[in-house]
Amino acid sequence: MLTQEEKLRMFYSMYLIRRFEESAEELYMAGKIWGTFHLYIGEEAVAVGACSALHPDDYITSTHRGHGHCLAKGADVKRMMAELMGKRTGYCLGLGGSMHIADVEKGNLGATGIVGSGIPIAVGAALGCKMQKNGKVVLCFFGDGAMNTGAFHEAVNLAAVLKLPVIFLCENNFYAMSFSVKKAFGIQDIAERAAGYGMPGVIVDGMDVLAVYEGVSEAVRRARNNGGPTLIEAKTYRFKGHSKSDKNVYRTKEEIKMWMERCPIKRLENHLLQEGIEAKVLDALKEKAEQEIQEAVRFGMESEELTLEEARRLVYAD
Amino acid sequence: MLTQEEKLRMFYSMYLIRRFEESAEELYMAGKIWGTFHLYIGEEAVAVGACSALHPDDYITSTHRGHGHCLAKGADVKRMMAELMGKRTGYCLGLGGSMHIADVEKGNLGATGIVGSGIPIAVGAALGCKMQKNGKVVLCFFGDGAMNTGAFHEAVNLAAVLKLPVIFLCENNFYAMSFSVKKAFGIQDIAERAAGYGMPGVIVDGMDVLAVYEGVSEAVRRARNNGGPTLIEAKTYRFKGHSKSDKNVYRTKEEIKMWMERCPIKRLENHLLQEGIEAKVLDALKEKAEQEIQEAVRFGMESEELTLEEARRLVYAD
Amino acid sequence: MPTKTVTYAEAIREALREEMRKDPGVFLIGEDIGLYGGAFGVTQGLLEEFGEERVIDTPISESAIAGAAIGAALVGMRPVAEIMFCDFLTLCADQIVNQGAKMRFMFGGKAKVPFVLRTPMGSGTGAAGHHSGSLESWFTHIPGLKVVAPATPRDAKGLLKSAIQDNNPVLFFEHKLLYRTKDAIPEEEYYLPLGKGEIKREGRDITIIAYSIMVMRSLEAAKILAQESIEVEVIDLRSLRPLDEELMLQSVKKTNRAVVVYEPPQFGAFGAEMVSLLMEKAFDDLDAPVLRLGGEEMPPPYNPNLERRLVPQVEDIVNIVKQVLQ
Amino acid sequence: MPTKTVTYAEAIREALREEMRKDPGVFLIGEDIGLYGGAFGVTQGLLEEFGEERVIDTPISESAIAGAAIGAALVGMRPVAEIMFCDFLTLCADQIVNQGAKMRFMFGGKAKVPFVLRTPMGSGTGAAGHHSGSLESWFTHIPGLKVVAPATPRDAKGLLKSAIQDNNPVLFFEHKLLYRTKDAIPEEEYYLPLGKGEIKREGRDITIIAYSIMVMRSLEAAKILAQESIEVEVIDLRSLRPLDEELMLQSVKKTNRAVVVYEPPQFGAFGAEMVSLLMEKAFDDLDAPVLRLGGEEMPPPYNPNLERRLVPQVEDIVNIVKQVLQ
Ligand SMILES: Cc1ncc(C[n+]2csc(CCOP(=O)(O)OP(=O)(O)O)c2C)c(N)n1
Ligand SMILES: Cc1ncc(C[n+]2csc(CCOP(=O)(O)OP(=O)(O)O)c2C)c(N)n1
Ligand SMILES: [Mg+2]
Ligand SMILES: [Mg+2]
Repeated sequence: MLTQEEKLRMFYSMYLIRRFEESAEELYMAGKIWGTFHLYIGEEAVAVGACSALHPDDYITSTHRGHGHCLAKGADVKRMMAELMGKRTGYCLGLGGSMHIADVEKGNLGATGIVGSGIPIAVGAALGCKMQKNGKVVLCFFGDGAMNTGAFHEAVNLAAVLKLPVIFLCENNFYAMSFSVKKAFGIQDIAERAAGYGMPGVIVDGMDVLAVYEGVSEAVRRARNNGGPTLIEAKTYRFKGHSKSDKNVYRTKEEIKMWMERCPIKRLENHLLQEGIEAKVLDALKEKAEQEIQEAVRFGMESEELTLEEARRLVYAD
Repeated sequence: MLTQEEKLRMFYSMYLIRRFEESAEELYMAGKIWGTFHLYIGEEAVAVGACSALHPDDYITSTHRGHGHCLAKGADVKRMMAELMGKRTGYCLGLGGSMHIADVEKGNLGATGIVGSGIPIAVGAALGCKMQKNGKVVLCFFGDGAMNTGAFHEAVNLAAVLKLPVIFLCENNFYAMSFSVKKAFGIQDIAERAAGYGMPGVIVDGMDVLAVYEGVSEAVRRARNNGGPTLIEAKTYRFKGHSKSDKNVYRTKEEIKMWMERCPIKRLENHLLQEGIEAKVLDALKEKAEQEIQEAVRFGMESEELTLEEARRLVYAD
Repeated sequence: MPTKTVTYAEAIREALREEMRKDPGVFLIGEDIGLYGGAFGVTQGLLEEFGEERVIDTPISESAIAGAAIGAALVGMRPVAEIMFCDFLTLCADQIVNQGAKMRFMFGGKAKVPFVLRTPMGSGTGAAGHHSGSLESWFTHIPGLKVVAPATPRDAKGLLKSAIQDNNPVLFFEHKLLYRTKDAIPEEEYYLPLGKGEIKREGRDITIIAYSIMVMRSLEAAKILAQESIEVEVIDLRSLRPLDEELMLQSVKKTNRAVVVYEPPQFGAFGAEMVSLLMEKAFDDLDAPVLRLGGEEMPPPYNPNLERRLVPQVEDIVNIVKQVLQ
Repeated sequence: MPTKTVTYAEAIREALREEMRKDPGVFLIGEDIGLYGGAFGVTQGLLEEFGEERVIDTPISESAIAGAAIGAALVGMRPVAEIMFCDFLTLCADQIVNQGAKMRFMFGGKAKVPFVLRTPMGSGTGAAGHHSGSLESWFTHIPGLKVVAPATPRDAKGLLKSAIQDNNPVLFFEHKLLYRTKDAIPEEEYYLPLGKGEIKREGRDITIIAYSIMVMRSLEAAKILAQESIEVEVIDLRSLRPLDEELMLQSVKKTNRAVVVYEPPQFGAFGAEMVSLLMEKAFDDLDAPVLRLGGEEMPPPYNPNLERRLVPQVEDIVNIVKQVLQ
C-alpha cells in the first residue's frame, strides 16, 4: 500500500511534468526552444506510476515523447530545461535535445527518435543486469505505434525466451501520429499480443496513477524473481497534438474533450482531497513545482553553449 | 473432395521432389553443384498440399529451402536442375542458384536467402492483387525461424489490417538451423501468434498432404472472399541436415528416426493403396519421375553458361 | 513556354498526382501520408482525390512498407513508398538492398521491380541525431538501384515523374530545407531523364560538383565569388546513380579545377566517387587537387549553432574554392 | 619470440577465449554460435568452456541481437555479437548506426557503448546474391563506429582483442575465404592497435592499398610482378575507420604511384576515400593517377565462373599495376 507521502510525491511529480511541458511549449513559441518535440501532457500518470514502482537504480528506456519519463525517473529539471535550450549544462550538453535525453548514471538509458528502437536496447540492458546478477530490472517505455515495428517483435521475443528482467510498458494513447490504433491493429487490446510470446499481458488505466503503479509493481516483482518479462498496456491519451507541426485533423474535439475530463492530475488531486489532504498542501506543492520550473528556465537561459571543438571530442570514447 | 487423379498428381509431385533432392545431393557430392543448399526431404507434403490448393495463376513466395515449393508450383525440372548447375538454361540463367529460384510468370515470386524477407514481399504482392481485383491469392512459405524476424511481424500485421488475400504458411520443422523451436519460442504452438494480429491461426499435420491441402484450401477460400489472411502452422520435419555443412549435433538419432517413420510419401502411398490404387500405377509414376530427373540432369549437364557481358546487362531493366 | 511558380513540395505533389491520374498502377504507401498529408505535407490532398485504396497509410513498419512496395511492383504495380525520414532507411535496408535491388539480376532478368522510394534528407531543422541524416551514399553503392537527389522544384517534378515510369527501384532523396523553396516550372507536363546532370551556372575558373541543397548553396557562393571575378561553374548532379560522368569531365576539362560539396560526413561518402573519377579520367586536366567539402565527422547535434556548423554553408564553399584557386 | 601456426578462424577463437577468460563482462551473442559453433565454426568449443550464459544462441532476430549487445554494453558489459553474414547487417543497421554509433555523442558523452560485431564478408563460396556481399563501405561512413577488416590470422587475433577492449562500437569483418588460411602467430598474448595499417611487403615502384583478402591477392600479384622487376609495396589498411593515413602518404611519397584494390562493387565504395585522400594530400607526389580496382557492378552471381570474375583476382591486380606503370 502506498503511503500518503508517496502519493504526494506522485502528485508533485505529475504536476511538475505538466508544468514542465506547458512551459516548454511557451518557450518554443518564444523561440527559445526549436526543432520539434512531443508533449507528454495527459499521460503523466503512466510515467509517474511506473517509475514509482522502481528502485532508484533500476533502469528505464524512453521514447521521443520522453520528458515525462525522464522527470518521473528523477531527472534534474534544470538540466532538462537546459538541454531543450541546447545548452552545455543540459543532460546531453545540448547535443541531444528533446528526443535524446539520457541520464545513464541515474538509470535513464535514454530516449530515442526512432520509434521502437529502444526496445532491443532495454532487452540488452536487462540481459546485462541478469548476467551481473545485480537484481535490477529494466522498464521499457514505448507507444502503441512502436508495437508494430520489427524491433518490438524481435526484442520482446528474445526477452521472453531468455526470461529477462524487463517490463514492456506500452503507452497506448490510441494514435501513432495520425494513425489510430483501430487501423493499426486487428485486435481490440494491444496487451493481447503478449500471449504470442508466452508472457503475461496486462491492461491498466493509464489515467490512474495508482492503477499504473499497481500493475507495474506486480510486473517488477515478477521480473525481480526471475519470472521474466511482462507486457503492460496503459490506456492513456495525449491532450496535445503529436508534435509541434500537428494540425490535429484526425481526432474529434469530442474525443479530446472526453479524455481531458479524465485528467490524471485532477483525478489524483480529488483522490487526495477525499483522503483528507488539505487543499493548501497541494497548493504548496504546486507552488514549489512552479518555482522549480522558473528556476530551471532561468538556469537554462543563463547557460552557455558547447563549442564545435568540444563536440568533436565526444564522438568516440577513449 | 479430392479426386483420385488429383491425389495421384500429388503423389507424383511429392515423389518428384524427393528424387530431385536426392539427385541434387548426389550431384553436389560429385562436384556438379556447389555452394550450399537446403534439402526439402521430409517436408514434401507441405509444398504439395499447399500448392494443390491454389489456382495455377495464384502466387507463392519461397524460401532458402525452396526446391519443393518451386516444383510443387509446377516448375520445369530441367530448368531447375540447370539452375543448380549454374547454367544459362536455368530459371535464373545460373545467376540465382538454389536459394534464389523464381518463376515470376508462373506465379513463383521467388526464393530468398534472407530468412523472413519474403514475407513483406508476399504481402505486397497480395496488395497488388487486391488493387488489381484479379481474384488471385498469395501463398507465403516460411520456416519457424522466420517467425522471429521483424519482417514477419511487420508484414503479417500489415496484411491483417489491410485484409489482404495472403496465406502465411509456416513450415515448422522444429529447428532453425540448430536452434530448436522450444528455445526460440515461449509458446507451445506457433500458430498461437495469429491471435495477436487478429487473424485465424490453424495447425495442420505437415506430414499429411491431405491435411495440408484441406487447411490451406480453407484459408484460400477465406482470402479469395475478402476475409483476409490466415496463419497456418504445418508441423513437419527435415530428414537431412540444415544445409550441406551441418553436422547435425543438435538432434538425436531417435528423434530423426521417429519422424522418418512418418514419411509423407509413404503415407500417401499407403492411403492410395488402401483406396484401391494398384501398386503398379504408383510404380509407373515413380518410373516417370525417375525419367524426368534423369533427363533434367542430362539437360543441365549439356547446357552452356552465361557470359559476364550478358550478366552485366541484367542488373537494370530498360 | 508558359511557366508557373511552385514550391519543391508542390512540384513533388504534382508529379505524384499526374502519374497517379495517368496510370492506375501508381499508388502511394507510407506513414501518415493520407489525412495527415505526410510529415512535411507533401502528399496533402492526394487522399481526397485518390482515396484510401491508392493512398495507403500504414503502421510504423518501415520494412513492411518497403517490402510491400517491392512485392506489389513484382506483380505489375508502380508503388511510390514514403519513408518519413531517410534515417529510417536503416530499418528497411534489407528490403531495398537485398530484395529490390538484387531481384531482377538474381532471377536472371525475369522480374521487374519498378518502385520509387521517396524520403526526406538533411539537417537544419533542429531535429537532432535521429532525424537529420543524409544516407544517400549508402545507396549509390548498390548495383540495381538508381538514386536521385534534386535541388530545385523543376528538377524534382521532372525527375520524380521519370522515376515513377522507370522500371527499376529508384531512391528519391528530398531535402527538407528545400520543400518551401520556389521555382518557375513549365505549365505543360514534362519529364527529365534520370542519369543526366545539369550545369546550373557556367564559369571558367573552377567547377563545383554538388547535388541537392548544396547546389543552392554553391550557387550562392558562386555569386559572392563572382564579385571577386572568380567565375564558378556549378554542376548539379541530380542523379547520383547512374552518374553523369561526361558532364563533370567536360566541365573540368575547361576549368581544370574542381571541388565536390556535399552534406553527409565527409569521410567515406559518395563525394569521394567524383574525386576518384576525376583522378582516373581527368588527371592531366587538373591544375590543382580536387578537394571535397563534406559534413563534420559527427552525428547531427541539436544545438542550432553546432548544427549549422555540421554541414557546409555558403561561406565554407567560398573558402574552399579560394583554397583550390590559390 | 616463440610462435605457433593457427588458422584465421582459430586465431579469432583464441582472441574470444582469452578475452572471455580475462573479463567476465565479455560474452557472445548470435545465431547458432553455441552447440553448432557458428556457421563457419569460429565459436566451436566456447559453449563448452563458458556455458550458455556467456555464449548465447538467439532466434533469427538480427535487430534484437545488435540491440541487445548495445543495451548490455550501456550497462557495463562487453558483448561480442555475431551476425552470420554481413549481408544481414541490412537488418540491424538501425541499431548499429542510429543507436550504437550515435548514443555516446547524443547523450553528451555520458554513455559508453563498448561492443564488437563480428561478421563474415565476401564472395567465393557459391552462395550467390544474399550471402556473398561486402558491406564495409557503409559503416566506414558512420562517425562513432570503428571498422576493422584483417587479412591474416595474426592480425585477426591481435585486432579482435583490441576491439573487445575498445570502448566504442567496432565492426569486425572477417573474410570467409580466409578462415582456413594459416599463419604463425606469437605464443604469447598480444594486442594490435586499431587504426594502424601495416606494410605487408616493401617496394619502391608502386603502392597497392588493400584490406582483407585483397591484401593476400595483392601479395600474390606482387610476387608475380617482382619476376618482371616491378617492386610493389603492399599496404594492409587493417583498420578502415580510423584510417592510417600517414602510412599511405609515406608510401606514396616513395613510390609516387598507387592502386586501391577492394572486393565490393567499385562505384561508391570505401576505396574512393583512399583515392580522395591521396588526391588531397599527395597530389604533387603522384606520377600517375591513382586507380581503383573494385568489384563488378552487379549482385553476386551463383555461377562460379561469373562469381570469380565478380571480384578482383590476382591477374587483375597484376594488370592494373602494369597499367598504372605504363
Ligand atoms: C521508425 C520510425 N518511424 C516513424 C517515425 C515518425 N514518428 C515519430 S513519432 C511517431 C508516432 C509514434 O507513435 P507511438 O509509438 O504510438 O507514440 P506516441 O507518439 O503516440 O507517444 C511517428 C510515426 C519515427 N520517429 N520512427
Ligand atoms: C536473416 C537471416 N539470418 C540468418 C540466416 C542464416 N540461416 C539460414 S537458414 C536459417 C534457419 C532458418 O530456419 P527456418 O526459418 O526454421 O527454416 P528451415 O531452414 O528450418 O526450413 C538460418 C539461421 C539467414 N539466411 N537469414
Ligand atoms: Mg501512440
Ligand atoms: Mg525450421
